[in-house]
Amino acid sequence: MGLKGALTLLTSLNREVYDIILLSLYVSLTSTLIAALGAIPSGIWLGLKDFPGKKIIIRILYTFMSLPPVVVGLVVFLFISRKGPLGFLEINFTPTAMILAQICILFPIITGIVFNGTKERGEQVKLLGKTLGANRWQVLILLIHELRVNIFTAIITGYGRAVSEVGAVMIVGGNIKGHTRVMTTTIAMLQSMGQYDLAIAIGIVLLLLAFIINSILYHFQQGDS
Amino acid sequence: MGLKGALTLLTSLNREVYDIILLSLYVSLTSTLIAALGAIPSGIWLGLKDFPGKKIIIRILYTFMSLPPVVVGLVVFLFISRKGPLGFLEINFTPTAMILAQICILFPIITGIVFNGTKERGEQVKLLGKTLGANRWQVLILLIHELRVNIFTAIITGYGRAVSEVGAVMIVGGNIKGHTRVMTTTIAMLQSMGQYDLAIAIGIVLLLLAFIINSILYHFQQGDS
Amino acid sequence: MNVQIRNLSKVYGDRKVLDIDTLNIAQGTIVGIIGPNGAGKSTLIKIMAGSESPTQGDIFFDGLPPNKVTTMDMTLVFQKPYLLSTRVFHDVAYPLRLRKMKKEIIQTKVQTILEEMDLWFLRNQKTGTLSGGEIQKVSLARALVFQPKLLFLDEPTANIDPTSIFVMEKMIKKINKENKTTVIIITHNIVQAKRLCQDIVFMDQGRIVEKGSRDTIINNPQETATKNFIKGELII
Amino acid sequence: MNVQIRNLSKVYGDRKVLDIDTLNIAQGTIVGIIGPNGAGKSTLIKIMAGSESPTQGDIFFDGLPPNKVTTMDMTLVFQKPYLLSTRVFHDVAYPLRLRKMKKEIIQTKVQTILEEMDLWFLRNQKTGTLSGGEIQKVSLARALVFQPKLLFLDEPTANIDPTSIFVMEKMIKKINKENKTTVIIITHNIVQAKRLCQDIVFMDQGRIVEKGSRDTIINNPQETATKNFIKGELII
Amino acid sequence: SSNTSSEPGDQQNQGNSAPVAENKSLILATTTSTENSGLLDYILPVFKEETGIDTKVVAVGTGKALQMGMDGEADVLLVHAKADEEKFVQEGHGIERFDVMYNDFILVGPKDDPAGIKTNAPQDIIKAFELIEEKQENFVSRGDDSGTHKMELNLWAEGNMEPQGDWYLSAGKGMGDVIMMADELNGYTLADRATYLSIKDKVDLVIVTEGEGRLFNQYGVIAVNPEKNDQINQAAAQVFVDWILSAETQQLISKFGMEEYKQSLFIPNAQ
Ligand SMILES: Nc1ncnc2c1ncn2[C@@H]1O[C@H](COP(=O)(O)OP(=O)(O)OP(=O)(O)O)[C@@H](O)[C@H]1O
Ligand SMILES: Nc1ncnc2c1ncn2[C@@H]1O[C@H](COP(=O)(O)OP(=O)(O)OP(=O)(O)O)[C@@H](O)[C@H]1O
Ligand SMILES: [Mg+2]
Ligand SMILES: [Mg+2]
Repeated sequence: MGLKGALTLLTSLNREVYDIILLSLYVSLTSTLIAALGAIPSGIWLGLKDFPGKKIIIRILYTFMSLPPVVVGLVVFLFISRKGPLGFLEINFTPTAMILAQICILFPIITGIVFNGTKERGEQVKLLGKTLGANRWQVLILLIHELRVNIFTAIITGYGRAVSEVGAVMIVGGNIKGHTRVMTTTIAMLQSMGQYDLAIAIGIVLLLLAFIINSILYHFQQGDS
Repeated sequence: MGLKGALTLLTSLNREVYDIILLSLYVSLTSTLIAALGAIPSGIWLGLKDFPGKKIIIRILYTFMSLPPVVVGLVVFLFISRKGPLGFLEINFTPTAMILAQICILFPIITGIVFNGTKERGEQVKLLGKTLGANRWQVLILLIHELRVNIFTAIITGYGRAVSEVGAVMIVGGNIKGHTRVMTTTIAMLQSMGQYDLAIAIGIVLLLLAFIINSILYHFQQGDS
Repeated sequence: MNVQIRNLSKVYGDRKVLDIDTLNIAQGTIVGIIGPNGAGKSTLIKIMAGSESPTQGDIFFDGLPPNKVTTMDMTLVFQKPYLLSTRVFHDVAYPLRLRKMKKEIIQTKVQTILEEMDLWFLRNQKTGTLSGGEIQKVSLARALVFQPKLLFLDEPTANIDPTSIFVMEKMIKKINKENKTTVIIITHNIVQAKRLCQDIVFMDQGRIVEKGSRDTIINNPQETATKNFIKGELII
Repeated sequence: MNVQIRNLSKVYGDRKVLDIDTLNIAQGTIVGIIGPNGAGKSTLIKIMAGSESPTQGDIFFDGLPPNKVTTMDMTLVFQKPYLLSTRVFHDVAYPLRLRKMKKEIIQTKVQTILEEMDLWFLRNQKTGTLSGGEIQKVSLARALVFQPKLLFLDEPTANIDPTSIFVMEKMIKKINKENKTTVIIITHNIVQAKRLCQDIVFMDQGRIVEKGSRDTIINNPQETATKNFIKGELII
Repeated sequence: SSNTSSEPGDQQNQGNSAPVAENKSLILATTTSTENSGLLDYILPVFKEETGIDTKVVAVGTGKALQMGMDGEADVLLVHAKADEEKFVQEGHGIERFDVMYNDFILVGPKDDPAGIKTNAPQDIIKAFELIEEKQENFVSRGDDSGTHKMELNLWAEGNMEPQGDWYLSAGKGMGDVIMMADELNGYTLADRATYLSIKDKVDLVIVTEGEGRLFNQYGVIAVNPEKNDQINQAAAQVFVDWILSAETQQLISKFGMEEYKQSLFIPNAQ
């Protein structure tokens, strides 16, 4: 039933449905990308460097993997709201705000997973790079290459979180039709309207897209290894 | 401001607040525990075994890491609803239902992370165990011991997801005061009532608890290594 | 335990890295396997020990295919040993714990073997911090501690210093003598093969080129390939 | 490049695993480091190569503390080599790519060295599937390919078969001769040290017990510890 | 059973079977406004004390609440979309519908009232909507099929308008959220008075239109048809219906809000 609903939905060529799907992809991919760009080096760095207070930083990092999206959404909302410190940016209820909130949620998740992968094998890779004459930047590239399976998991986990998350994007985006309505907020709305079939159909579309995205990423991860 | 609010809240000794916190802990810990019990062996097994169709199973697994909680909540709801196939269990709008929904969300996440860790080092560990005379069960224990850093990450990530998740528990639990109201549903409700301070204060309580739980788990993971 | 191999082969892609018609190893002997890098020695020993599956062929232990009882009585020391991420004592105790021995017995056995191999001072060190030679010693100790009936050793002394090599060889000879353990050892150290083994198998490119008693293979090899290989080592 | 060490020490917990007053290595020589397992040889060589930091002490290359230029000109082959998870060709090409060499030059250099070391047939094999000896060969090739001025080798032939050992030694001698590369090699193979090295350092328990020319150390050692150690190996 | 119309007296009798109902709790599906305003917290402890029945409140939109009734997931409904409720009963999903109480909808907007509604249409909601459309001032719609949303759509239709454009924001969210969004976006929105009052001091919005007949907001109670499935707690549902319609409870409802807002948030009007 659900799968058929999903297909009907996709083939209906309904402009609104496509806009929602595209916005979902845009928001979740952009936030995953930006979060990953910051979180991968951070996780690697944490995995390699020793410094006083590292233990406590790690615990805080793990704790932030539990950040409730609703709270993140709320805090971001308060920052960018009219009266908030970043109110002048006027990004409330825009996709930019949704991306911002999701970055906050994904950053600790991706960092945490990469950190753990680096802890196991990173030192060895770094030393090899250095003995062969790699500079800092080249060592980082080498680490990303050698830890790619782990980094891949981190990105997939992050993307999975981004695309399925509803609490934060609902608050900062506002689920405004035609502007900030994404798949998850639509599902939540349909659910609250008792339109279960349609909600599940969109959920299946979301999973189909996740499947495609994962397959593409998986392809990259394989590389020439 | 928020931190002070959180402390005031905790020291207020308000019975209702404590019930909400305890229920949150109960639901998220129970679902993490049950999901982990199934997911850790599954992830290890997937990491070690080769079988036809494995590639596609893995992709589906990764896809299910993106399961939107709202959809999970909805599907579980339909199953356990009075009309549903499991309606006779009469667990709709109970903590049991919330645990059930969260298990569905956590299972692929924990399995996926453990799978990736096993892929890298599991084979070697398994072979060592076997050459020293370990039976299947003992090999599993050995793998869990040797892959404990990875398994720890998986559990922390899973718990982080469980405790911060609101979409599924809201639907199957119903946020019923005194019965199924947990921290995240409270936060969402307070947020929608404009009571931001209180919402953030509960968010901080949630993070403090996550910090404590993570510290305890971390302690176990260290073990004698 | 004796070992018989029939028509064993292993293929990776389009490369046949192992191709053995027949090989019999008698109970209680120490057999050396020598041959150039990539000859398939590790592949062979891993298949015999059940750590890798052959593309084709059969192995029999005391005339029977591998079963629970025989696998409990044999072990393999890998060319790249894997130590558990714990302390030396616990790593060496692991096979005994698997066998549900009493705590006091484990304590005694582990202490005895660690002392015999001059490793007692490392008992509380984390295995991750050991030196290369120490890793090899610990992994041999872990294999010997439960007195297997069949022992596969893949270059077990490659990183061991000359003095310790004698200790290791003494231990191998001892278990062979006292426990009637059949030992199959891969080594690039021809002199070591000469000291330890009754029989030697020379492999090249996945095949057994020549097998025979120590004296035949080392002092009087029949095949040119064997001659050249042995000669290489003995030039000082 | 020459190397000078002053007051070097490394402490783990309450164990001092390295304690060296002074050690000078002359430009263009091949120096062997020998000694029992756990003597601190790998620790010393890793500290010299900048892969580990000393608890205390200084190292100078051509009179200067380590700097960008010198580190680009030296390399270390680890006792446990780490190959990149790619194919053999790419692994060996990696240091050349780091140095931003042209594609054709990389192709030529890598092909040349792989052929010289009889590894060309492995060029497309994934490094994760190599045999123990093949791993050591590839990691030596990767170190030699960019012609460093200072080469640290930690038991580079431990898993190499007798015939290939000569190829490896030939390559080491060649770079030393043609490129004036200073080579510092750890080995448990005294015969190899005798073949390769001009000077030999004998270490035990973190200290340098004796150092001197090959002939002194091998044929006429002054210290009893050295004598016993050398003697062990030479008994056949 | 759609044509079965029970007299209050019958229900009273059925209500006597309450002891059977007590060992199971009662699921009440209602709108967020009754829960978020605090009304249920105010009256339900009394219900529990008097009858011993434990009520589980699931607060959702009216559309969803009716859906839950249709699916037999709730035992009793307390909602506000009279036309839909009557249809619900007519189709046999519920036993009978009773008026319980009412409050009113209000139009709220920014303090400076850019559409000039306060001066030009303080008591004329259709005119107010026309002004908003004309000036293209931001208007946030619930857009979620709730009772409030349905009311809003009726009003646009009544004025022969089809709101669309960048100024008309369909949010698909609850009342509290939508009020907050209107505040943030300097826009107008149609709200129920109870929710607005409970959130008033957190926003800068003021009432611009109120007090006309069309803005009447009637709440009704319906016991779900027990033939839906055998888990429906019909006995307790009847007890609840009878109780909420009783004179004492009606009195209680009228007192709610007096302390905090100096006015009743819901005016009881059960017959
Ligand atoms: N998965 C694989 N794919 C392709 N070739 C493989 C694979 N695994 C092993 N080989 C090749 O099989 C050959 C035999 O390997 P093996 O490890 O048995 O050699 P060996 O005799 O033990 O060598 P060494 O003395 O170096 O340890 C090697 O050339 C190796 O590269
Ligand atoms: N982190 C550590 N903590 C404690 N002891 C350590 C640590 N790292 C190394 N050691 C010890 O330092 C000693 C010297 O190690 P090193 O690897 O330098 O020995 P080596 O001379 O290279 O020995 P081998 O011949 O076995 O390779 C060893 O006994 C080792 O156990
Ligand atoms: Mg081998
Ligand atoms: Mg060493």
